[in-house]
Amino acid sequence: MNLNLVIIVSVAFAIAAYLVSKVNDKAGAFMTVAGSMFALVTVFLLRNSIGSEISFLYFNFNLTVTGWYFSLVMLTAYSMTAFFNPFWMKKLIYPAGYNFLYLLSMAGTLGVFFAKDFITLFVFWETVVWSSAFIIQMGKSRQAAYVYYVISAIGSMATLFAIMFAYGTTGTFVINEAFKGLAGYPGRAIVIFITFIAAGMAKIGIFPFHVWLPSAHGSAPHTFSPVLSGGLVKMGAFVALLSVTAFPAYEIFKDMASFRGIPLPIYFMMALGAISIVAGTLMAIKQEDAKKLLAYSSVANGGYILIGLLMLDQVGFAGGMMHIVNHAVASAAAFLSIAAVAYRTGTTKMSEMGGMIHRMPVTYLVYLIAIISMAGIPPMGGFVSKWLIFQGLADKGLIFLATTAFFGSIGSFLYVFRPLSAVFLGQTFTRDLEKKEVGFFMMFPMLILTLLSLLTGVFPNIFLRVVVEIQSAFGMLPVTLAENTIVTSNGFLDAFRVFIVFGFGFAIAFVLFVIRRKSRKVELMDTFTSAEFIHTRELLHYSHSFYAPFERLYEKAPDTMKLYHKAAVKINELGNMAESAFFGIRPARTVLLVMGMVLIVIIAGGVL
Amino acid sequence: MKKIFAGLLAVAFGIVLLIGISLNTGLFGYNDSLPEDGAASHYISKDVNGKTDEVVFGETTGAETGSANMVTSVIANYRSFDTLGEVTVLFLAALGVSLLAGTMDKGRKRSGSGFILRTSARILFPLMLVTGIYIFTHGHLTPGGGFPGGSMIASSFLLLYLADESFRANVKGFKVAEGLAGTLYVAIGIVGLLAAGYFLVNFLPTGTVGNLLSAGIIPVVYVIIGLKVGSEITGIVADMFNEEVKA
Amino acid sequence: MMINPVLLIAIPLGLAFIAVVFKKLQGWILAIGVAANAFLVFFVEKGETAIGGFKLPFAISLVLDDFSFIGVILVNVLTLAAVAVAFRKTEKYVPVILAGLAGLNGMVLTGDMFNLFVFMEITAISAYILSSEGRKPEQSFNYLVIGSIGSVLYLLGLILIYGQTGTLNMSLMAEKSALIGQAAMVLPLVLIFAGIAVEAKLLPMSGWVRGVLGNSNALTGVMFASVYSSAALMVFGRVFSQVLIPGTTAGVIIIVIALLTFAAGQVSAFRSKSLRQVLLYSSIAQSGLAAALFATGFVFPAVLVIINNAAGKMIMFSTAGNLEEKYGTDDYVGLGGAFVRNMPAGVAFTIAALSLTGLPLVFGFYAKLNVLAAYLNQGTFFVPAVVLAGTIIEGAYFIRILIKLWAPGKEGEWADADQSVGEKKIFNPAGTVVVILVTLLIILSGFLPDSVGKLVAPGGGLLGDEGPSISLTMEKGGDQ
Amino acid sequence: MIKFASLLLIIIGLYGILSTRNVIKILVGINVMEIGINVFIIAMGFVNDGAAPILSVDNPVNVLKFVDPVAQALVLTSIVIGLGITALGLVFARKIHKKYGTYDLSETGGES
Repeated sequence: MNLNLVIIVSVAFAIAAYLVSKVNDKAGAFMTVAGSMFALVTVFLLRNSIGSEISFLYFNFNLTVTGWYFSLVMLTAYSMTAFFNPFWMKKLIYPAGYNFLYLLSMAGTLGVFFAKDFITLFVFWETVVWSSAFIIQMGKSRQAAYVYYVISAIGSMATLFAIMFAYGTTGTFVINEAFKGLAGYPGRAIVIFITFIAAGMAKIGIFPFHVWLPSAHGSAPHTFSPVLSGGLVKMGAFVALLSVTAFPAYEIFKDMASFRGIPLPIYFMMALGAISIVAGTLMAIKQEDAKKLLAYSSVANGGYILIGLLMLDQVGFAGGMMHIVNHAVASAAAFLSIAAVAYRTGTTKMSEMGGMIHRMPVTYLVYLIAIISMAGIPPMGGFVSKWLIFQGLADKGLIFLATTAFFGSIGSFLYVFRPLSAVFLGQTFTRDLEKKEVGFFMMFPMLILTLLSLLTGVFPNIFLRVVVEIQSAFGMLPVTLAENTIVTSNGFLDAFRVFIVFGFGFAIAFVLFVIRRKSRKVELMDTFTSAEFIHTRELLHYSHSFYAPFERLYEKAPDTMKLYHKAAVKINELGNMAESAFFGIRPARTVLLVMGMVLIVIIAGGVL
Repeated sequence: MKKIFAGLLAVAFGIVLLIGISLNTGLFGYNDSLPEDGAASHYISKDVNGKTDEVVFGETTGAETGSANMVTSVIANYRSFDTLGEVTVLFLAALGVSLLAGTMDKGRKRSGSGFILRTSARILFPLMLVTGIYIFTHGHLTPGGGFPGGSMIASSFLLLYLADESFRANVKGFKVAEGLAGTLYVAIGIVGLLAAGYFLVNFLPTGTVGNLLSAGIIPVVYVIIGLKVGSEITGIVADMFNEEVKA
Repeated sequence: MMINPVLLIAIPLGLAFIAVVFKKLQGWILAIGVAANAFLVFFVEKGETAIGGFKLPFAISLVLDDFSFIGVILVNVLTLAAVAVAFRKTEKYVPVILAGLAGLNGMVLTGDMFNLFVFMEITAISAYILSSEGRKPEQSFNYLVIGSIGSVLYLLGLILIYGQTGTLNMSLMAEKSALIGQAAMVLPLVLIFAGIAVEAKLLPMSGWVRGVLGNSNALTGVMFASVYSSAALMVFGRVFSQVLIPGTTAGVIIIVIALLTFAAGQVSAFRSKSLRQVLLYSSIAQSGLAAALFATGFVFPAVLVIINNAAGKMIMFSTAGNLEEKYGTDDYVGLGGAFVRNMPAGVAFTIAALSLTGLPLVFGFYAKLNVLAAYLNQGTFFVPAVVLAGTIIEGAYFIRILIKLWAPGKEGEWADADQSVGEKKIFNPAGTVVVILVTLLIILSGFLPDSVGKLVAPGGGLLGDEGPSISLTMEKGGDQ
Repeated sequence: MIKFASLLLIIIGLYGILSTRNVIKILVGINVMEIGINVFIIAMGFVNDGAAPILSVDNPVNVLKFVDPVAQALVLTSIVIGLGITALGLVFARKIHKKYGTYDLSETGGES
């Protein structure tokens, strides 16, 4: 099976899913499971043919280990999430369209990761953008799809500009060659670098492009949010990766002013990543909606990935690559568990739920492990990757970035536990007392993702070996791996040993919990109210405005969305002006005014 | 204020035109002669298709276009395609008038006119008609042609409209005449295409320059144009008067 | 068998005259005429054909080269499409449409500057009459006034050049006017620009567009936005890249005006709330882009932009016109979910919007790439930046409409089919077929861009331009 | 001199179009402008001491001192086109009058 066939069959699956869904939408949704599992398995098997090239129509593909790595991450998110699709068909306005676009966007991501030239990359990239925009609109917010598309368009048009500009300069689209000749044009190189990375930044949700994530992730159909956060965001990471590898940014900018060995343009991007970490963390803390909260956590995690990748060194880069897997798995699992809860309760607002641990223990466990990974606590994968990134930052002495990274890490403790406590712990709402755990078909993908989280945490070397290959392919010094340990200049990490220690700790805690269980079950709203009638019960939910005192510290922080809004208003005003000036009620006068002015200019210019 | 602004704009535009034209051809004075190899010279000496002997009125036969009136030869032969387009413009305008006027209600009542006016109009009417026909049949010899002739026919009808409130032209008949004349014009072109391989080619013998029966298809075309223009303008006039309100 | 190109003009013209006589048969005459033209256009003979049997360059001629071939195909096929989509609306206008078709073919084909004027007037008058369908006589009148000013200016410019060159034939005029000094050519050039700009919807003369296209229906919308403007832009291309090649000063001014048209169109579309208004401003913007390309000398990308715009606007304006007729509004906020039960129309509209925005997998992407590559190969990067910024705005307003029409429902709730405005069918069966065919063409050509490039410019280039600025099918290792 | 006068006509026509919103007056303005252009074309085609380009008994041969017949043909075409446009404009004027009861465009209410 070659790559062309994988893509073509995926598209065929998409069309088949569409047609089947027209008859029976649930059956069509199962087609998406089949299609994405097919792609996952076949791409996994492509491991042996890495290095081969193949063309189709005007698309050229190149099977690199990087692409393989990324697409497996992506397909994991897609295929695992697909298991949820059959249960959400009734909620969707276009079940058939959803299934079609789901698989189409999946096929698109494959094209992105294996693209050999920029045209292929861009074509598939945009296909993913518009197909996912049409999926998002089926969810809870139309505005979200709009914002998503516009931000993506800003990024991708900038990238297109960079691609075409490089083409105009060097005359080729081939990814590995197009940027090579730019060293002679430092001025152009900076413009191209910044515009090229824009699409990646928009997709990862790096400040100032992060505004689309909360609304899109938060409002997309519950079955698509995991894909968006776990998968599509990683496409941005891929472009960011290209910007330092295919665009040999370090080589091209090596003569420029630099900060601790990092050329300023790259440092600037990393600083943006750091800002996203801070902004994402702070905003996540504020959220009342579990999905929005997770969306902002994606912003912060995107920052880690960007910083890690842009370091392009032995350790930090490996951390970034590793974090891609970890965040994809953990974030998909977290979103899926929230989706599972929403499947039963019909809401994602934290203050409307509680005590779901009694009703949905497995889902609880899935979420718990996912957030442990996201917060970077051992023994889950997130710890390993963040550890590597910190090592890299510390090695280079990048104080500012390291500080923000630590800040984000600590901040993530603050927010990831909020949904945990609000949704799963505490007392169960009366109306939710009869709710059951989701069926096995939905539980299965969540468990797989949980196991993957554990796997990345306990045996990270399985994944890091691929990263080593990637690093060698780009000519970097690969991260040093021993049998079970990761060795860096500051020390080493034996993840398995960490797991044993933490496992032991968990075990003790669990034993204590079981032995000394002293709790009384009460109604959630069983509060003393002085006989006052409670109008809005949610306000009394203990998770409501949980961090209010802390939030007050930064409530005046500027809202980036307002900037975009202002820009839109400005364009609108410009439109009003243009319309009344050029297309207004006195056309004859406009004609003459413009013509007269032009003629005067010309003739004055011609005579003088 | 508005008017001053308009005036300033117009004057500014005029000044610009003035400068532009003076840069171009100059505002004063005329050419001393037509450009030697320009289209006009060739049209005048009738040697577009190759050098020929000098054309002499009343003697030359079989010139490439046999019209003594060079403007006519340009209109109805060299640039006959333009004229076809021009006729189409008029046709469309007439059509537009009848389409749009047809949807309006009856026009105002016209005031009656006196006996003298009516009678003299009736006397003038055939005279004008005949003059019009004369003008377009002699278009290749004398100043005039299909358009002036047609307009004259139309103005004869206009006269009747103005003078006699009970007069009604048969608009339908004009429509048919107009359509047929147009079709004939195109048909002549296509016949030329089939006969000689060129659209609107002058496929009839051109005769002696200066004779009434000369210049090949030019008189034919001019008759057609005359009829067409006459019926079209009359149609426009009739529609404007709104005598025939669509049922 | 190859036929004489003049038949493309003569047949509809003759039928237009006949249609006046045989009123009862008008429907048939229109169908036959339009279909015959759309069929015959593929068999016309290439080359320069003289009219009247006189020698060139003194006879009026019709020039059918690769460039005008695209023009006549666009004109005739799209007219057929427009008539098929809105056949019911044509009954009053049969001779007008036929004569207009003849005029459009003449405009695109003619090789004579004055003949061009005549055909432009035929087209314009048919357009004035068609615009009266909008039931806003003051808007039609505005159109007429601007059109007449334009034609007067054109004539003035033309006669100035005639006075200097002594010829009206395009190729001879091109030769001779190249010898005239730039300063003397500036005024005629700008005047002629103004004349052509009316139908091409370029800036100083585009004041009529809002009033006329904003009140268009499925027939007139398609005719104005896709057929007429394509023909006018092709003429623009012919005149300004072959006959009167603008010198530096005039060239820059024309490019600036064209880009201003592009920008003004895009921002005005962004602010508009009515579907047809968005579309008409988008048409203005596309015209501006095509004109800028022509004026810079990039004929091939400009032609791609024209084709893309014509196909896309055909679908979109027929949809918009029908929506307005069925639901009585074309404020797109009030049309939420109109596509829910109109899958084919919705998909066609979506594909057209994607193509106009220049997104991949459809034809528009190839056009956009060529536009960008043409400028960037030349080393200009200001224009591509403007174009891409425009594309972002364009994408924004189109996606806003698409989302509105596809996904009804309150903010904060899942999209819900029950919230849609209604279930009325947008197209009649014939219209659906036509629209689907055009959509399929857009998609197909998106997959085979280089073959399309070869179809558009078989000889590699058009009017002395280099042809495709970019090749997407790269053989091994790049396309140097 | 005639050229100058024709330019003056064009300017007057323009002024007419710009200064008023009365439909009929605008049409008159357009007509004046067209006449200006036509006169200009004729002036462009004029040759010093030129004769009317018609062969006749008095003037039997071509002496290359005829004025330009092409310009005259063009003017004829242009006049006819102007006539068509004026006719159409007048009908629009009547429709405007019927719809709004006025010939003044500024009283026809909103745009679009």
